[in-house]
Amino acid sequence: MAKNKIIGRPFTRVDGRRKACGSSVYGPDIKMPGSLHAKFLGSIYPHAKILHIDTEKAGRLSGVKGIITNKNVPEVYWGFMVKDNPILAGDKVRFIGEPLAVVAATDPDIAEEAAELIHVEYEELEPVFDPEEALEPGAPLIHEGAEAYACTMPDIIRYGNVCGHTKMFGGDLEQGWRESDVIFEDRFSTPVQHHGFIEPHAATARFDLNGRLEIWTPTQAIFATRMALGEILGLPLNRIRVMGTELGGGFGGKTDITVEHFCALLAKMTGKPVKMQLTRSEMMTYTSARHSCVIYLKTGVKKDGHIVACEARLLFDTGGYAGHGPGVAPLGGNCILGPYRTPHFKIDSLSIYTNKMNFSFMRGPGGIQANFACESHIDSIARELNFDPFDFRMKNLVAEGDTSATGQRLEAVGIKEALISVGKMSRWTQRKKRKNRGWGLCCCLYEIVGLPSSALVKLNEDGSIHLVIGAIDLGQGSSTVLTQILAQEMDMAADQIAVTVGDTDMAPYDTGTFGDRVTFNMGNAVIEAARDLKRQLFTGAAAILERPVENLELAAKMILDRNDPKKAISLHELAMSSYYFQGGAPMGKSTFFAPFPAYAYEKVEGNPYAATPVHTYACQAVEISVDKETGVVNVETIYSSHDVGRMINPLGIEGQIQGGVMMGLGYALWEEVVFDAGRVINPNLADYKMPFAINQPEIRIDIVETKAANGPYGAKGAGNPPVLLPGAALANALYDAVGVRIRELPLTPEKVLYCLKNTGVQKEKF
Amino acid sequence: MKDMRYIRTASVTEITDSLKKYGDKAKIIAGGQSLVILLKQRLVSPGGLIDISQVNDLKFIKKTKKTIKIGALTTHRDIEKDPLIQAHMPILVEMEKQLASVQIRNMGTLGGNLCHADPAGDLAPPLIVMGAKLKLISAKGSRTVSVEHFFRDFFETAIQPDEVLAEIHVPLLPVSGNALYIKHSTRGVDTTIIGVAAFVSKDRDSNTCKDIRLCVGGVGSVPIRAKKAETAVRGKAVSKKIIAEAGKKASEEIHPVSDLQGSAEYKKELTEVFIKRAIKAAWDGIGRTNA
Amino acid sequence: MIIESSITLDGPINEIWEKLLDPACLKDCIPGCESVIIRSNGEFEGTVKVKIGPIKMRFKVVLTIVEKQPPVRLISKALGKDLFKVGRFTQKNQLVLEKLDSNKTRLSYISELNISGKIANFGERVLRAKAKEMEENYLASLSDILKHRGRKS
Amino acid sequence: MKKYKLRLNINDIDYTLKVGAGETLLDIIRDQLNLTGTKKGCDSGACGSCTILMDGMAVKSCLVLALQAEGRKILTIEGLAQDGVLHPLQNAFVEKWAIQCGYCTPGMILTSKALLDENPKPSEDDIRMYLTGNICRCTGYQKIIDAVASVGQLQGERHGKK
Repeated sequence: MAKNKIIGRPFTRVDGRRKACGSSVYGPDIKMPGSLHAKFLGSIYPHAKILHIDTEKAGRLSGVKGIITNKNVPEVYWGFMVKDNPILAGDKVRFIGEPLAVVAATDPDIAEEAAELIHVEYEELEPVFDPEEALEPGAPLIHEGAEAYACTMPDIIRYGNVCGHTKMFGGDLEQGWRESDVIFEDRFSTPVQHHGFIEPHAATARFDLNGRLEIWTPTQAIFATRMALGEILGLPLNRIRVMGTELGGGFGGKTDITVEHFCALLAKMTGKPVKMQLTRSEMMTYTSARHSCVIYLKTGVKKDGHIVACEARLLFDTGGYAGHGPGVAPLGGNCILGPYRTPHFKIDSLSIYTNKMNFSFMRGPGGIQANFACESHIDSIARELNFDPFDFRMKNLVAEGDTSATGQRLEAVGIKEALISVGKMSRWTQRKKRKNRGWGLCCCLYEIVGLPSSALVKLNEDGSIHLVIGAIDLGQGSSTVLTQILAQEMDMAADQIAVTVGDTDMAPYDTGTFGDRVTFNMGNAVIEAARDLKRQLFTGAAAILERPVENLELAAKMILDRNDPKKAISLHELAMSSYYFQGGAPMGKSTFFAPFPAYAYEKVEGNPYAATPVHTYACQAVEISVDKETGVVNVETIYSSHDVGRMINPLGIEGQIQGGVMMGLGYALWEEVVFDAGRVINPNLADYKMPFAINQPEIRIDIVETKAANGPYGAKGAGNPPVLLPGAALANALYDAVGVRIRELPLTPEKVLYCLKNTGVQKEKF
Repeated sequence: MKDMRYIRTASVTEITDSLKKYGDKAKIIAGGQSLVILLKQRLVSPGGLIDISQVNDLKFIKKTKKTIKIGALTTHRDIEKDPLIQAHMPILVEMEKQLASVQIRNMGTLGGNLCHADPAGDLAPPLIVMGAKLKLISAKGSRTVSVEHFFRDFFETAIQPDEVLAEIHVPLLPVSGNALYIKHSTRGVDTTIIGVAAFVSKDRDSNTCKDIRLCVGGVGSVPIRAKKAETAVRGKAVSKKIIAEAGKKASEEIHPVSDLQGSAEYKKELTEVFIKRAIKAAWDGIGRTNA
Repeated sequence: MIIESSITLDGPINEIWEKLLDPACLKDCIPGCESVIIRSNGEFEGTVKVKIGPIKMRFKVVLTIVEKQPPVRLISKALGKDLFKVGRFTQKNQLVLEKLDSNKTRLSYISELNISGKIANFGERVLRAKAKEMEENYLASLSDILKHRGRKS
Repeated sequence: MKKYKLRLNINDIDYTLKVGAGETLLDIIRDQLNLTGTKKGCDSGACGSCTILMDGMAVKSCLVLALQAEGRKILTIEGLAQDGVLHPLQNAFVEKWAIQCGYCTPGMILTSKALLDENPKPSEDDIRMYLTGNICRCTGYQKIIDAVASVGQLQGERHGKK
């Protein structure tokens, strides 16, 4: 293996120059001559039967070329996990803003005007907005014929308004209660958060002359998009080409189709290219938001500070359709115990229908909600038993060989080093307790998604190397990291490698860019594809150099005999001979599918994410000051330590941590999509408060490298954990500063002031 | 976008003539920072737009013996960076620094801000406590209105369809006086939840408060003068107790509405806190700031 | 958006009840109301002009009586569509009358207002304040009419 | 739709266009002139990804009526690099990973240029205050501040040397 010159080194981004010059082409930038523009009409009621949709008047408006409603689209139900989503609302609408009809016209204004001319007759039904009410017997049933829905994954438990119920247990809970000296109970709740990517959803679709669908869209999963479109349009996959454009921020909100199927259907109907772009308020009412959650925790501990038992119940509000709900619930359940040894536990995590919009994956899905509850709960227990929060956590941390909530063996566990490093960075033991200032601590355990990724490494005729993959770089820098890995394997400079991303016609299959999975899975795929290519080159070179294959080595674009370096052939010459004499065009290819680790099958039900290739860990300390007159929380400094397995590119890792911490900070202090009777009342970036540059505190970062055995050069994933931590870290710091325990995010000044005035009593709902 | 006429004007008389000609079928556009959003979202669809942004005679900052006269088309950034304003009215400079963003301040004009009349606007309270007046011009002539009485209701002012806001006259602060503006918003530079402007002047010999004017933005359909709070301080020796009394009075005389920004009780709390802070900071700052 | 309030009105309970359902009185009391007629099926139909700064709206409102127990309880539902397509609202009202004495009646009022369309994006804080202001004006003009009934007729 | 004549200069090229009264500068830059480097993120003056320079001033082009740019000199991101050579800010953003998804980058770089033209050696707080109108959801801002500050130092030295 060549001397490591590339892994762990800061490399400039392969896509940096074009993005800095504004020449990258994003979804909204796609322009097609003669293209129509589509706008949709959303429901005005949260829960209602549709008696009649009259598009006659709209159809007559000049410039309108096509209108689709449930009547003239395929009777197909689709969905990421539960196929409960009609293409357009048919018998019933289930949230305000749910698309009923889509109009394609020569320009967006005409399409919008036409959409307003569509007359819809509703028969209002009783809505339900609170997930806990939706569980009550007799609550309005949002999906009547739910049993008939098909599922894309086995073992998804569904009943009534529940579209995903994950059950896990360990040890014997009753025995746990008996062994506990003290038992604590808490209830936590977290808000709906908007993804906040600056690029709006925008897709352009057209059918070419022999009836093949081409679609340009900023999607995180080109093959999942192609699969969904195939189902909806009834087309074989080879008749669909999905081209992932440059992506302006995804964070999990662009894994599903949102407008792609409307464009495709209208393009088919009108025979013209159709572009559909959502406005900011449409995005914030129809799609791209995180599940809100209510969490009940009951934990038994011994006086000496050891956790004995925990019973957790997580209720995720997944809105009108299952969407990613049945995936978010298990991810939350998997980490509700945090990185703490808990001999006896029982976890129920539910994804519940309500009459709100279709919530989707968002960075750290399930984990950010669970971690706020778990770490606030643990912190208040530590203080009740008057332990220092640092020591209480250290006493209960998991280590290599312990098992996760699903009974999977934990490996490459870096949480202890992370906690120690945060303690050192923040000088936790010497921290001074000053007036109205406080310190908060928070740890987390999370997982990455496995599933297959494949890579294709081509040697061109001149010996240059070309990596072709389906994994979109949504900004996290995967194209750069994968180029570095390939450069290391081929012992080349990274800038001599070209990488092409995101075209289903050219790239081999890839599951998609979400769940911190690209560096891990695609990284391994790139390594194996490179080695496959090298095997082909060595056999070719062995024939030419007449040397045994085992002696050959690739260095500085030359294949040479280890024992007799003068005997060598350049990649260039080898390529020429392979292409034009014999051997054929060398292509390294591989599909990496992380083996599904063993877990306690008998103790886990309804959990599609029961095992993960490897767990990731992180820890954070934060110092804050509180203005006791206004309740405003000011974040002074954040100390964050992350076990990323191995750092491939330090600048990329820092970027993920800083970006994740700021998104977590917004979630902790300001961000909430507010509903009033099912209607989003702050669907714009003035009333929905995302952090500005002036709100960024000093963030000190440390990296723990535990070198995961199955990771590419030991790398794990780094995108999700940073988001999980600030919520609880700030809530714990707030308690430390002014003795106020708030169990509901965001920690708005009004809540802080109310609790200060009423000595820590938390008003139910503000 | 609905069909609209576009009338470019280059002088004040051209403005007033166009206003007379089109009446309320056309709307004035200066910086456009509030109006363009309403146009795009089709909340407003006027027959025509009268663009006054190129009328250079309304872009000036002049100092006379007793007042500073500001042309209505002066932008927020002009105010922020103008030496005259920095020397004589630091309250306006500090207020501008926290207003929207640099880009919006580059285009947004003072006249546009006042005519948009957002009750949580940052410009009105400082002008009100400094007793500023506005000069309105129409084809028939011109009149002056005090800024305080210029605001009638949510986004509604006393301006008539045929009038344009031309000048803002701000009296210079007395040597023994001081004024400042502080605001509370979620992210620091953000939509204002509560904005409090305070002007205080000291009676040198008796070391008591000669005059005081307080104005609260964001707690009503217009910026509100906290008159009861003023009477609690005027003529008295400014002490911690007096200031606390004024804070309490101010929070009692306002009737805010609960909304996304906060509940009515919270806004009352904030008003009390910010009135106290504003009076104290203004009082302590007397004699220190202005030249 | 829930708006609740109550007010004491001069006049006997039966007369107040009549006033609540009298189109002419509705027209005078609802701010910006231009016309109110009773349709054949007992529904009330009217047009109401609402102005928020530069934004003008003219709502065609259909008010249906859901339940009535004269003279104590009235539940109604209103649906308003704006002719300029700027906004739309649905409103569920519950009015309860309580006899204080032969000449004084207490009216308590709970209304669940839901505004949608482009105006809803304009700014939630403005809509709440404007709705509250219109509701206060309605009650104020209703009590004025009743107070001056003797003199004005 | 009633159209009006509009003469303006964008990236040192003069244009004469036909524009409706209600069209914004952002729409004509993107749709008529196909300069898609200037981005539309919220279309309501909140995100700043549509920021361009008009006569050297940073403005949000989604809030500027096209006709109000009559006779003005506009700089968009496409006009910053001079015949293949990147502007120091562009280089700094690339070198220091101040770019992730890149959608806010054009607006961020142009606003930073306006800042450095006004205040060649800004402090970290000056940079944060100046960039408050530009929202970035990916980077958490730190590397953007570092990139702008590093160009500030560079210019500082060059000013110093002159």
